[in-house]
Amino acid sequence: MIATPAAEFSTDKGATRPVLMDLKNITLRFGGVVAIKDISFDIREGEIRAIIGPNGAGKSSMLNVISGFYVPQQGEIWFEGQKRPPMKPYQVARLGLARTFQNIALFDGMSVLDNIMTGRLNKMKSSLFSQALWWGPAEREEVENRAQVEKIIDFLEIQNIRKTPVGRLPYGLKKRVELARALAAEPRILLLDEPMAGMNVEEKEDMCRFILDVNDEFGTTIVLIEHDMGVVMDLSDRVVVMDYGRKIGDGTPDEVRANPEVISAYLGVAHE
Amino acid sequence: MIYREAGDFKTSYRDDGQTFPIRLDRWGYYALLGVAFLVVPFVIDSYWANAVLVPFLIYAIAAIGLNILTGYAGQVSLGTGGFMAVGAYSVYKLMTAFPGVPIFVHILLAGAITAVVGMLFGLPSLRIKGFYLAVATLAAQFFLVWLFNKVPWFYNYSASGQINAPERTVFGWAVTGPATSAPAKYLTCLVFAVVLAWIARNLTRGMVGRKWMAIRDMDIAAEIIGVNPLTAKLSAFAVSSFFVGIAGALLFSVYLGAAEASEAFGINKSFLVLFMIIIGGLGSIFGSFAGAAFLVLLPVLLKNLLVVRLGWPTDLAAHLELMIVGGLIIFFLIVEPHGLARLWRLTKEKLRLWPFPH
Amino acid sequence: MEFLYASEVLVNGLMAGVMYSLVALGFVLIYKASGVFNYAQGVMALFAAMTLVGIMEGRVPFAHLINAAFGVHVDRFGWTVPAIFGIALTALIMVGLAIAVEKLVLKHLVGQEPIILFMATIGLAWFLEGLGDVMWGADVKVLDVGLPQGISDSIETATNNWLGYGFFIDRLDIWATVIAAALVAALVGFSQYTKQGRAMRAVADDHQAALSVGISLRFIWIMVWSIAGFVALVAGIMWGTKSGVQFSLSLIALKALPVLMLGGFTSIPGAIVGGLIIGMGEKLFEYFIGPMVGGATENWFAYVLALLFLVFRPQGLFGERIIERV
Amino acid sequence: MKLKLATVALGAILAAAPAMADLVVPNLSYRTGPYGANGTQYADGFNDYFTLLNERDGGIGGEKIQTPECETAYNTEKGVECYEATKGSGALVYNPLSTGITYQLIPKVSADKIVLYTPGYGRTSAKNGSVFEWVFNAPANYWDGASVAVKYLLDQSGGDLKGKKVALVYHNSAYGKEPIRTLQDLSKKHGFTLTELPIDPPGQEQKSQWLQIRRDKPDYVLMWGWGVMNQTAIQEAANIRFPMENFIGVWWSGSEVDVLPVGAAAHGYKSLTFNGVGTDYPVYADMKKFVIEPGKASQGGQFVGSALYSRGMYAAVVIAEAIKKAQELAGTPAINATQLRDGFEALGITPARLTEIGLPDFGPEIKMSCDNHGGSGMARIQQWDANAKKWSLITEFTEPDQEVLNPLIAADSEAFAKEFNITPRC
Repeated sequence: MIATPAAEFSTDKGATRPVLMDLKNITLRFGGVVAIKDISFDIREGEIRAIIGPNGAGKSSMLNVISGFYVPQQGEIWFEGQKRPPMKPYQVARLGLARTFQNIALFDGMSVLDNIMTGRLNKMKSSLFSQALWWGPAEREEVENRAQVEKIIDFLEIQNIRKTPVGRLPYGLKKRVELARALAAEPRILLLDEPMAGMNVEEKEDMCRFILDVNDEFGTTIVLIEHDMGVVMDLSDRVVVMDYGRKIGDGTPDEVRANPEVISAYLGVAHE
Repeated sequence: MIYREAGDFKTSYRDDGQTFPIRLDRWGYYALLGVAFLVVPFVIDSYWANAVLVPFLIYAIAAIGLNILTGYAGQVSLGTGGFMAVGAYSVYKLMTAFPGVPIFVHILLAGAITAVVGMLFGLPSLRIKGFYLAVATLAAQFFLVWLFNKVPWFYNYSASGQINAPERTVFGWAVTGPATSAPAKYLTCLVFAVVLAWIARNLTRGMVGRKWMAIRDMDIAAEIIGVNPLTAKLSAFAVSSFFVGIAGALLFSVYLGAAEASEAFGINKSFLVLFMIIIGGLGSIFGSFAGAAFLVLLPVLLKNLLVVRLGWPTDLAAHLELMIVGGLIIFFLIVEPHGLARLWRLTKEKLRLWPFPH
Repeated sequence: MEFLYASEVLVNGLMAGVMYSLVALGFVLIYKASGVFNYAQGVMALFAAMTLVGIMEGRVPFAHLINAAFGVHVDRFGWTVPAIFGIALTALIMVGLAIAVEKLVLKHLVGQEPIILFMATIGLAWFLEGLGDVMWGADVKVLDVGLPQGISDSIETATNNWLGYGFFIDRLDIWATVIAAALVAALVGFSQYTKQGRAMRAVADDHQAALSVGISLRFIWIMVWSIAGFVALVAGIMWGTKSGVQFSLSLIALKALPVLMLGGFTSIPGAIVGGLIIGMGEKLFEYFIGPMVGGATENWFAYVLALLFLVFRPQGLFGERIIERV
Repeated sequence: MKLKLATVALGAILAAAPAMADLVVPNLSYRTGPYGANGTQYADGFNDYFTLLNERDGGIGGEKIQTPECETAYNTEKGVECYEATKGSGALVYNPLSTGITYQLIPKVSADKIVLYTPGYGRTSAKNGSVFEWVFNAPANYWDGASVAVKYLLDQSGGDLKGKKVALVYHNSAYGKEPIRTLQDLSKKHGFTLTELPIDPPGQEQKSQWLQIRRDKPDYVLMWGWGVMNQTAIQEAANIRFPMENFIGVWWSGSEVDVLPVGAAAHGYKSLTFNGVGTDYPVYADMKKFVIEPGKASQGGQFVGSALYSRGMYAAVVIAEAIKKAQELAGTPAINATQLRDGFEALGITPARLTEIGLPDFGPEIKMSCDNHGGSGMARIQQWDANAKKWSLITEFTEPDQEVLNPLIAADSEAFAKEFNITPRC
């Protein structure tokens, strides 16, 4: 499946920019179950890349492979032109990958501010000792990073809940805080696992706006999984379609929409 | 009316991050420190020091230590007694081997040694979680106590295996040994408690603390966003054991003056400190102090009330004391599972709105 | 000959393991059905044994308190109760205790974190310990329900004829094994073939689902705590016969914890097999390695064994495999 | 205002007991915890004897004796708290019945100048009064006990222990480890082999140790146990049919609570003792008349005459005699702790004096001095009769082997003196 130059303005992003991450022949098995079967696709600098597919297609597993939580049995992951060796998830995070989770994974016992600050953990280098004594570097770092986090808080319009414990927030806001935490890491690639699941129309619109703004303003590469076809088609530059662990389509939204295999998969399966 | 934050504006992130953001709290805190350092030492007698204040301060240190591990990093430990024993025996070996070195250095070193041992026993936490880990830490408890009981080197080959703290001085004042005055004991412990509480506060409001809490709240998510579970958990074990080790060193050298591993650092000690943080409040430094105060004072109080005031037989009083303390623990857990610290905060929140609650 | 000694230690270790399993069983029952890690199980055994002795000897409950409060001298009623009635009466009291625990403690802690519930049971342990002492006094009580103790002559003679060395096996241990087996069989039968038993298993599997089909959680809790109380009574009788009914009996809980780690908190077969492995392992270790390192290794060896085991198999012997997901 | 009131009230409840006018002998007892069953009987005996003196003689030299009781639960921290709570009331002497608490209190009493009397327990080398000015442990200490036990074994095996095997089953604590060094020296001297079998407290599990004994078949087993460990050991010994008459416990392993749970199988078990047992002493007539019948006995007097009750009473007897002596020396009945120390150092309890107070042959002769705080160290053997359910004394008081013990005591106390910069005072 080869991407053809298309009329849409967004497509040139996908076609012409350099490849940031290249996934080659990924296969992932759980015992006897094959979750991902020999899938390859690439992610280009600055694009919004969507992965879609019916329930159980292996989308989340794919995201988990990218973020290092699952180690595929076969296949290679190339990042910035280098083959990524097997890594622990936290090492992957250090490379500049940040993500949100399908079932919100915020730290319930901490405030919104602290949650977002955790996103910056790889930016803060002061030693345990200097933190213990709250000496020069530790305090300076804290204040500097706090300033960065405040920018994100302003950007996502969550100033008034800064000091609220996350556990008390409504669902929509939690999703937003999770996005803030991922953004705080200033990631090279931002992975969003169903960022709009369970939201009402207004919240979805807000979230779409944030995603586009992030992409525009910070130039962050975004990979997202989403069920809502309409949203995906509006939002993304290129789309990977998965079904039963296989890739059945890859290209611009228009190409994918025209792909007969995709149509049959989506018509054949009841989707939400 | 007076106690409120309105009008108390913060103009920098530094101010916003401080420990007591409300002015009145800050004043209260300084006043408390002033009384503790400048008034109490002049009025304290040996009963108040030995039966109430010194144990309170030492247990507060241990409770902060355990709270870092359990309350902040979410790793339940029942090995506190064993780690206190490491602190105690380390300080004993150091004191007797290097008599010329100041005792404060020895106590800090004892904490450092305990930190290393704590990290060692923290390693299984990478694989074992929850109650399994809690029970696994009992291995540390029993093994360490056995070791100190069994290897004569640890107690300098004394006939009975008891260790005795020799006299050491700071600026000419004895702080260990039999000649130690009540104010000296109290001040030594107070200095350690205040400094360590301040360090704990710094750690828990900074990035280390956030990593610990992230591991506690959701360890997998924490790892995916970049927390290295190995360093986070082991640093929690190390810092926690450092505190607990210092508490053990103080318990032996300053407070008791003599100790025996199986008796002074048994499993009961582990449970006692765990109770303190539960009653005081998990993940709260104030709670560690409150819990220690509660469990040190309550038995003394009940004993004095039942035996001295009411004249009941001591054994009956002791049994009733068990019932009352046990009952109170359950009562507290039912009324406020998040401990005295939460109760205190709720009170303050009410106070903030008083007298116009709406 | 060395081999025969070792086998003798091994057999005795297995028997000791049965005694540990008896205590561990109570833990597993409660943990499975209510997710509560019941630290008070050991004290429940002590309390049950104290109550049994108190009833059998016709002691006046709270005699000490009454004497102190009213300045009188009461001690005994002056009658004795046969063991069988004593046991039945004590079992009833343990049911009462289960109801009280549910009404006064558990009911108010529904939905709390496991650690909070665990702490509550430690509070309960202290309370029960104090209550037991206030009710029946803290003296060492002799418990005699007619279980034999001491070396079994028939086994000694038989093994002597057969192997040339007479094995030592304590008759109390044999009885403990028989009773434990009967107890487990009864428990299995109960949970497989009765309505209440099935409800109990349903609750253990899935609280929500069980609630939705109309099973009363509170009833199940009372039932499970009653059964655990009965198991505690059996353990209390065994241990009390062995070394008298007194404070230290409550510490047998500490013997059961490594068994639980090894066997998994939710598995009844795990409690049995774990107990056997721990009993056997610690006795063999003390027998062979103990003299080299100065002895008294039994307290920690069980824990270290369980710890090492868990590092390689974090869910225990029979625990359900832990699958991590996000 | 409320807060202030509460603080004052709290302070009042927390504050230590007020000073008392009478002679104060605090009773740091333990009636709860793992050793509560043993501690209760001892404390009762201790209390009752002073009650008897108060009721019958109006105290000692006209001064009433107060015995404020404080529960330690055999726990060192509670022990310290009890000490601090009671010492302000003018306490003369402490008797905590715990080796752990004793070690805790030795430095403290030396600083506070209060007498510590630890009959048959505590720090053995405190016998050297030249170093341990404030501590007394007459009539016998653990090393005396070990030596007397070995002497008895020598006696039993016709004066020769060569090639014999002796096993020591001990409480794995400071207390249990005390006799090891002495027994090792004695084993060299007499040529027997010594096997040490530690048992972790509380000690309900001793199967592997006793299987070891069953395999090794030692000729004698000695025991340094306390609490539940005692009865479990006796039970296990009975289980493997170890001959009870070859099983000898220290005096703390020789009370009714240790043997009664084992029943008939405990018949013949022996233990050391340094005091009489039972109620066949004239003093019990007075005890009945002045203490038990008027209902003044401690805890209802249910343990009168038991081994531990008698030992508690014996401790009270020695203290009372020392107080009397101190009063003579000081010329005033209202003595202080320093005068009591002088009383202890000048104390001599002769058999005649014991008979005079209604306890003929109840304890060994005691003669103390400035450098001897431990008396003669004599002890005897008692044996349990399971049918009659009572102990009977089967030997006379025997002297320990001072030749072996004295160097040990000198070495240990010198080490202590060096560690704490104490110059021997006599």
